[in-house]
Amino acid sequence: MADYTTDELMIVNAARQLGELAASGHGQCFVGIGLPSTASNLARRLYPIAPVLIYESGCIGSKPTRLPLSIGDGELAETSDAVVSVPEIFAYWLQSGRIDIGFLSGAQLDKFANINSTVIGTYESPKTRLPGAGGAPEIAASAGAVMVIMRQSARSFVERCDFRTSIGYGDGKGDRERFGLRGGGPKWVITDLAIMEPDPDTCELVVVALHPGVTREQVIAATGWAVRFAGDLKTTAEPTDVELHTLRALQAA
Amino acid sequence: MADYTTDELMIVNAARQLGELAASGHGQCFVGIGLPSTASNLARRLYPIAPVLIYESGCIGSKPTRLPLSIGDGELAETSDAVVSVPEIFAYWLQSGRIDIGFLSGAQLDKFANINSTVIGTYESPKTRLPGAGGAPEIAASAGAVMVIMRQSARSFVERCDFRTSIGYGDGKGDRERFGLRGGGPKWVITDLAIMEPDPDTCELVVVALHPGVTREQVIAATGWAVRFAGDLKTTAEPTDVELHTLRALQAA
Amino acid sequence: MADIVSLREAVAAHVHDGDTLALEGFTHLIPHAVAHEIIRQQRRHLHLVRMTPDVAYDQLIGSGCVTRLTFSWGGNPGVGSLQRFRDAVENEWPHPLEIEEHSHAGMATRYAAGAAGLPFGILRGYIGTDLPNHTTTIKTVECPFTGEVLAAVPALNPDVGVIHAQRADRHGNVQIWGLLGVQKEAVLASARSIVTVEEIVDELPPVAGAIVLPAWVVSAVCLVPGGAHPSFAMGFSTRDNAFYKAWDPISKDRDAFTAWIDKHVIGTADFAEYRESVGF
Amino acid sequence: MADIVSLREAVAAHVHDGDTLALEGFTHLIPHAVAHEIIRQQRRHLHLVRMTPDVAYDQLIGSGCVTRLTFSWGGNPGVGSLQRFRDAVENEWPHPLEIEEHSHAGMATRYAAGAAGLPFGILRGYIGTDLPNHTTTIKTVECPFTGEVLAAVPALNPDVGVIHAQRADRHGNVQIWGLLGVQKEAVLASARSIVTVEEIVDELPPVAGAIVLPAWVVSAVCLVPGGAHPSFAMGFSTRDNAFYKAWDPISKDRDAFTAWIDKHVIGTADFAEYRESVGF
Repeated sequence: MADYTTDELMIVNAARQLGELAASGHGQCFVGIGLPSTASNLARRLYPIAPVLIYESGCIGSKPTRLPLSIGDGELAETSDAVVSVPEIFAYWLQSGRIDIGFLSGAQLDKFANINSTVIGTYESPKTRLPGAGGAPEIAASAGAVMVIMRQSARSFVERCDFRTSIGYGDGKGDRERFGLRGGGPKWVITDLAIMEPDPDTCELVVVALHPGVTREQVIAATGWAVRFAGDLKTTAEPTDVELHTLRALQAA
Repeated sequence: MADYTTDELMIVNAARQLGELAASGHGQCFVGIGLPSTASNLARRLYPIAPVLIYESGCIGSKPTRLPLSIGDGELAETSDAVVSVPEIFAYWLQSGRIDIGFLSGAQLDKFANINSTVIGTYESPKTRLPGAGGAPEIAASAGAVMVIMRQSARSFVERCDFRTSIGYGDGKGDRERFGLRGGGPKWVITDLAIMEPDPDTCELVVVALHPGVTREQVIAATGWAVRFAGDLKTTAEPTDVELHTLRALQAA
Repeated sequence: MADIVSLREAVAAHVHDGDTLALEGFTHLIPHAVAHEIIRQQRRHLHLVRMTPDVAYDQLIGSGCVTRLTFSWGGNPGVGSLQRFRDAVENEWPHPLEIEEHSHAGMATRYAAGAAGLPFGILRGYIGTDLPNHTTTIKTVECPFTGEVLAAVPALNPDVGVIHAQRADRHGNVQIWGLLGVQKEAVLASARSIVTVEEIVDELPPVAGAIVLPAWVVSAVCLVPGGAHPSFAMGFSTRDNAFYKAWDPISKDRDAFTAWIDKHVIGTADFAEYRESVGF
Repeated sequence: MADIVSLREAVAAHVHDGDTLALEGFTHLIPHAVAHEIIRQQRRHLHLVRMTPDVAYDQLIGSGCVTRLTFSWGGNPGVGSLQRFRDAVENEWPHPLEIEEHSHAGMATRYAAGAAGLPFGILRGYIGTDLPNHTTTIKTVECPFTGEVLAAVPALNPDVGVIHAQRADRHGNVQIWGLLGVQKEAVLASARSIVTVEEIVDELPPVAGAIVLPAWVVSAVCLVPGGAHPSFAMGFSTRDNAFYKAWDPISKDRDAFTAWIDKHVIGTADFAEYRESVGF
């Protein structure tokens, strides 16, 4: 079995989840740039029933031959089934509830899977000014389900986000319903250490699987809240040679 | 001077008015099918600075080589500068106030230039069910100015429309402002007998010009309200050979 | 994901008695073949929605398939009245027709809201007209920033959206060009959709002015060459203006209409036979 | 009707101190050349609007042209932070920057409302986020039919809309294809507009996926080949990803930034000279 990095573990596990969703007929994926785009494009190459990649730049059914640096690379438009305007992609395609999976990342994630991509510190005098919301708030609100992919650390996985840019489960169970949100919210948080899922009773994120060689202590140390572990805690499967070769070829292209 | 019909007089005079508007830089014309389309296409052929023809089917800058039978003839799309969706033509192009002239016709017109294209008789049990509103209500509301072209008779030019499909001046001066309408309303009503314009003080339509050979008595007999005539009542110029030949060639094509 | 099936199968599977249907097409690409198949399969109590109900809807109404019509302009474009529509409204033949009447701008706004998953849409419309006195689906909303009062109309979300398009590929991706009308909105606003096409190809070649509806928003794709007749498909056919003119005398007379439907629609197995019987 | 003029003339005529400007482009077709000319002509107190402020806006902000920014995502796409934007927000350098922050969906809705002549637009957005606590231009409106509460945002109507496009014809009709972003809306929502193009031709040839903005909705058309660099124009250039990466260290340091602007923008007479000086 080849060596691999924790980033590769994270990306491969996200791609596997996308593959399962596509196979079950829920493969319309609204893809953020960066890690989500890398994992989505890996899934497109790995699985016969591939996810349909939709980018906020208006690209529907993109099949890029190489990883786009930005959500607006020409490659995306040239390889799409359809290209629509930005107002249309948000109104007719995302808001309408046609998207199965919203695939997001962020700078901070809290225990109810709310995401911060706006500021570290206070809004008025931020310690770090981040790029901001982009498409995330409405992806988090309207997608059938949300998958989050983020590198895990005590600084980024926090008790409560400094700023709530995109809603997960708000302050806990029932908030999404209270807000009248149509999307299902975050179902999977995939990190470089583990996979978390919301507790069905509280919507708090709990660790359901550790990556090979990762200990509970590592995860506890890399989580800013008193993180809990599922009773039947699993270990994710080692990345296969095919998964790793495909990912590396994709990133090298 | 060639013989001509009263319809030709009506169409030629409407085309002249459009030509003047286009020459003064206000030539964006939202065109209804039938008489408005015929007069607009005539103006496009007669004047060096031609009106820009916009059809509700989404055609912007159409230059049909022959008269379209419907607002959706292929000819219109094939000869347009741009073709947009129907939601877009109404929202981005008409409602936004980009149209200089809304060019309408109808089954009934009343003395305040309100138009009926919905029903003759009552709405619940109509004597005659007409096609309905189409694009007219919002053309009448949003166009910078409205030109109406209609054959005149005591049955069609009435004191008050059986149904108000498109607003002219409502019940008189001040109503458009009260309704917050952005368009300027009907400025010219061109018939087979005469040209009417709203009285600046009352907004009631008054006859400002008679076509050659038409008497006041004919107009009075063909108007369902006590129609008034301008102090300086004019007579429209005879159609020229060029106007008539161009119109006939257009209708023969 | 779109199934590529016969039109008979598509209508049998997706169109049910009592459904709300939008067969859209703005003069161009009107799905006549689907209207005929609905008449053949004798669907009843349909609520038809369309901006510009024309000959296809005249045939559905006269055939007794329709109990309700939501529309903004009902006529025979360039010819005049829609005789079966008028007979239904004026004389309740073959039975009463309930109507919900809007303007084009209002209907376009309603489709766009439906496609966008919004409960309503706003426009500068209807003000000063008599339409709001007779149509209950026209209300107002106040701008929370300027205080301006605007017209509000509810989203349209039909059970089935039906369109005719030039092409599909073997996956069911649909390509449409020329006058686009509200076809994209009608499909995206509907729970199910049927698309008839002129041809099915391996790959959709790029076409200027074309849009593509991905297969995953279409329920059924049916190969029906000429399926828009007497309307047209840019690049494949031209509008049969003579047919629209000929329809006026046929539709003016109840017996002539019924005879025409019996012979050319009920009396034919499918659209191919219809083409032979009317000879185009 | 569009005047075909030099970029210098267009900016001098249409961009004034204190104007609200939208230089739009969604990664593709970003009007960098116009941003540079605005820096050269030293416009001040501008209110910049854009969904995705990136390097061009970083340069305008760092050059002291901007007092207010309305946006939804401010970063260097695929690279990271926008350093001059951060320095302005975090440290008020070169002076304070007032920000009005939305989501992409909200900004797109605002442009569409502006293009449509509506005072506001509605969307399913912002709910449950902290944005409405800090942005006063996010309110709610109730659906008059269902009672649902939706987010409402005011229309965007800039003084000047600025875009880069592939082509114009000699009348000033503009043709754009590839990723279209919100460019059409930005032009239609603005009181005036400047369009830079890769080429000016006698006739616009049909192009799949292309839209045309008629000359009568455009104020000025300027021939500026490569005018989107480091962004790109599909069919004419590719995205200069290396430049975006190189911008990060340059923009991190105030002196390095100022030196770069002095040399390549202030120190060049026009975009052609800029191209030589940066060598692309």
